[in-house]
Amino acid sequence: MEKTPANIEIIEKYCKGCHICVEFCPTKVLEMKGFVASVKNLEACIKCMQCELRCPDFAIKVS
Amino acid sequence: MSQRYEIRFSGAGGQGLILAGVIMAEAASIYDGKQAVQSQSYGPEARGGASKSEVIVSDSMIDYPKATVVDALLALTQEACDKYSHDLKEGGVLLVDSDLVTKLPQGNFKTVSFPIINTAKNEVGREIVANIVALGAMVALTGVVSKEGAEKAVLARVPEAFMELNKKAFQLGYEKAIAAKA
Amino acid sequence: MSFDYDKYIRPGKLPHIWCPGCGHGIVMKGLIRAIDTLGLQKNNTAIVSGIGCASRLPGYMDFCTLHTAHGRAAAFATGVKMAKPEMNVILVGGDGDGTAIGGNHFIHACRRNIDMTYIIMNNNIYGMTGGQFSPCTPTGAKASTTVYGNPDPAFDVAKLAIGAGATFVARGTAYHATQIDKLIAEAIQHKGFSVVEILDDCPTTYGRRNKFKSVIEMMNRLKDIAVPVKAAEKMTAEQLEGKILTGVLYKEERPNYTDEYAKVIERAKK
Amino acid sequence: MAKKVAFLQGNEAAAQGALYAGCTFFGGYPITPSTEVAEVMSVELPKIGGKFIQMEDEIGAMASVIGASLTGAKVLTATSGPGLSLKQELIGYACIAETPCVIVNVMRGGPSTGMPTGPSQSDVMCAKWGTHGDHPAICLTPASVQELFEETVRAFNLAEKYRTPVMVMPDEIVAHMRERIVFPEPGELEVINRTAPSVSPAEYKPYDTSFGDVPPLAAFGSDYRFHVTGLNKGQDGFPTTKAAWVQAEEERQVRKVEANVDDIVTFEEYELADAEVAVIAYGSTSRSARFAVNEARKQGIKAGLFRIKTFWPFPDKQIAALAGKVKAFITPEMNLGMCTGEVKRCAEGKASVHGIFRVDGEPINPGQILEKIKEVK
Repeated sequence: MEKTPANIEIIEKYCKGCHICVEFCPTKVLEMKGFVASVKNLEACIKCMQCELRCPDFAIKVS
Repeated sequence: MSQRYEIRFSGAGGQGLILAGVIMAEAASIYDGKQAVQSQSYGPEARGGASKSEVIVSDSMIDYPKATVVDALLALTQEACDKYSHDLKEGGVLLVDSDLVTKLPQGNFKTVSFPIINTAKNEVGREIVANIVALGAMVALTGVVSKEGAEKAVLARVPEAFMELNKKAFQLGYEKAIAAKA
Repeated sequence: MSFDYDKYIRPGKLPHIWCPGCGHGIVMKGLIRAIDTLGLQKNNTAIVSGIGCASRLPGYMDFCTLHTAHGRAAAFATGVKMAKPEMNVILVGGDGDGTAIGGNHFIHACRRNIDMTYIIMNNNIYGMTGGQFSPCTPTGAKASTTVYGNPDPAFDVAKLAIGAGATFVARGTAYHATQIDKLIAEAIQHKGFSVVEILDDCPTTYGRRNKFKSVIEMMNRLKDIAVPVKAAEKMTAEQLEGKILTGVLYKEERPNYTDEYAKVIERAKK
Repeated sequence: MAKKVAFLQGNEAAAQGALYAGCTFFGGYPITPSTEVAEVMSVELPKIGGKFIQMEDEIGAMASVIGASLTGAKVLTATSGPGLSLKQELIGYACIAETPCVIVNVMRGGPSTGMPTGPSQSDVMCAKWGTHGDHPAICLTPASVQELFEETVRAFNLAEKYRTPVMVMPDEIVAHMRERIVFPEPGELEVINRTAPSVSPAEYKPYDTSFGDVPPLAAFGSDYRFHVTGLNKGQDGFPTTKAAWVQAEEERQVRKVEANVDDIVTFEEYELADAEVAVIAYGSTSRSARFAVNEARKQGIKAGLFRIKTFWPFPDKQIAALAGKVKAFITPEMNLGMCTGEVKRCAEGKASVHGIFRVDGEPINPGQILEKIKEVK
C-alpha cells in the first residue's frame, strides 16, 4: 500500500491550547507553539485521527 | 316577572344539590327562555359539610350572580338550615326535610316540610334521587320555572337507564310539596 | 478521512464558548457523528437544552434549536415532541441543569418514556456560574460553595434514569471519544426515552479546586475509572471499587408516550 | 338553523373558546379553581387530533406549551394564583422569545395557597409585574360565561397577532358560575392565525424587524430552521450582548403592545353620559357594580359604570378622560387596591378615587357599592 502523506490542518482561530491533541497523539506529531497546537513531525503521522477526534474545539482536520 | 328571583339549594356535600340547582337554572334559561345564573360555594371537602347551590332567575339581564335576599330556600340538613337561612326574604319560602330539620328558624316566611329523603328512599326506591324530589318540590313551590321545562331539564341530565326513576322522583316531589303547602 | 463537522454547524458560530480542555466539544462532535450516521434531517430534528455551559450546544448546531430556561429542557422538549411526534428530539445539558433544578422534569420524562434522547454532560459542577457543587459533585470534593469538602452524596445519573423509567440508559466519557457517537446513535434509534450520560471534565472550575494538575490528568482519570459493562462482569467487587461502568447499562422495550397518546386520539375519535 | 345553546360553567366556556380559536395543544397541571379547563381540553382535544398533556408541575406545563407553540400549534394552559407564580419564569421566556400562548388564570385568594375555593382579583398585578424584566403584558378580565368564551378567542387572536403570551383572568366567580351561552357559528368571530414567513428559509430570521414590530414566526419541523433562546437576542435569534441591539429589541417587545393599545384595549361604558360618580370595576365585581348603579339611578343618583374588559394594557386614556367629567371614582375589587392605584394614576387628582376592598373570599355585594355611591355623590 502506498503511503500518502498526511495533511494536518490546524485552525488557529479555534484552537484554545488545551494540549489534548499533543498528549494523546501516539506518535508525537504535534507540539504547542505559544498558545496553539502546531505540527512538529508530520512524517510520523499514522493518520489515526486521534487528534481530530479528541480536539474539543473543532480545530484539527486530518486528511 | 321582571324582578330577580333567588333560589338556594342547601344541604350536605354529596347530596346532589349543585346538580339540582344546575337543572333548575337550565330549565329557566334553556327551556323557558328566561335568564338564569347558577353558582355554588365550594368547600375543600367533596362529601359532607354544608353545601349550597344558588340560582338567580330573571326576565332581564342578571348582573350580580350571587344571592342578595333569598326568595326560596331548600335545606336538607339542620346544619345547612342554620347556616343559610339568615337572608331568607320576608314572605319567602323555606322547604325543609321534616325528618332532618327539626329546629326551624324564626321569621316571616312560609315553611313547607315533608320527608324528602325518605320519599326518595321508600317511595321512589333510591335515596340518591332525593335531590330530584327536592327539585320537583322547589319547582312547585316557587313557580319560577315551568313544570314541563324542569322535567325536560331533568331528563336531559340523567342517563337513559334512570329516566323513569328520576321522572317519578320529580313528580312525587312536586305533588308532595303542593300537598304540604296546603 | 477527515470528518466534515462543518456540514452540521451553523456558519460563523465557532469558536464555541467552552474553556480549553472542556469535553463538551468532544461530546458535540460525537453527537454530530451520530446524527450523520443515522442520517437525521436537519429540518426534522430539534435540539433542546436548558441553561449552563453544556446547554449552549444547540446554538452551534444547524437544526431546529431551542435554548430554554434553567432545568426546563425536558419539559419544553415534551411540548415539541407531543405537538410534532414525527420530529427527532434530542436534549442536551449539564448535570446541575438536569438533575437539580430540572430533576422533576427529568424523572417524569423518563417515566413517560417519551421518545426523545437526553445527553447529560456530567462534569460534576456548575461551571457557568463559577464552580458551585452540583447534585453530581462527589462527596468530599471541593467547589466554590464546598470549600471544606462536599458533605452531600452524589446522584448516580444512570441509576436515577433507570429508576424513573427510562428505557435506554448508557454511559460514556469524554475520554472515550470513539464510543460517544455509537452510544448516542443507539440511544436515538431506541424507541422511548433514552439517556446518555457522558462523564465530562471541567478543568476550569472543578479540576483546579480538586488538585488536578492538567486537562490531561482529568482525561486520564476518566480513562482509568471507566470499566465497560462487559468487562465488569468478570471483575470482583474489590476490583470495581472506585470504577464507573460504561456502555449500554439498561435497555427495555416499553410503550412510548406519543404512540400511546395516538391510541388515546383513536379512542376519542370513536 | 338555530344556534347551539348550552348552559355552561365559565371554565368550560374558556375551554370551548380555545377550541373555537383553533387551539390544538393544552399542557397543564391541576389546580383549583381552574381544573375544569383542563378536564374539558382532555376530552375534546384528542377528538380533533389535538394533544393534551398533564405535566409534572406548573413550570413544566408552561414549558410544554411554549415548546408546542414553536411547532406552530395554538396553545393553552390554565392555572390559578400559586401556579401563576410558578409559571412566571417561563411567561418571561415566552415574552422574550416571542412565542404566542394563552394562559387562563382563575383568580383565587392569595398570597401563597391562600383560599383555593374563594374568589379574588388579586392576580391582576402579577399579570403585568409577575415576571422579572421589562416585557409586554396583555390581560383580559371577562365578566360572564359568554364573555369568557369570546375573550378566550380574542386572547388567542392577540397572542398570535402580537407573538406574545396573553392572560385571560376570570375571578373564581366568573370561572365557576353557570350561564346560558350561545355558541358563535364558525367564522362568526374573527380567528387570527400567526403570520408565516414570506422569505425563503435561507433568508429567514425569527426576529426580523424589516417586517415590522411583530416579525413572522416559522414553525419547527417545517422547511425553516432557527434558534430560540431566553437570552437577549439579535434579529437572527442568537444571543447578543451588543448594547444597541439589546436596547432596540427590548423596546420593540414592549412597543408591540404599547403602540397598539387602541387595538387591544376594550371596555364597556354604562350610564356614563351624565354620571357624576363612576364605578370602575372588572370581572364579577362589575356585575355587582351594575346592580348598584341601577339602584342608584332609581334613587336619582347620577351614577355610571366603566367596566374594564382589558386590564392590561390598562385603559389609561379612557379613565383619564373620564376623570375630567366625573366628580368621583369608586373602585370595588377583591384585593387591597390594585386597580385603585392604577385609577389614581390615570385620574391625576382630577377626580377623587374611593376603593372598596375585600379579601375575605366573599364577593363584593351591590349593597356595599351602593352605600359608597351615596357617600361620595
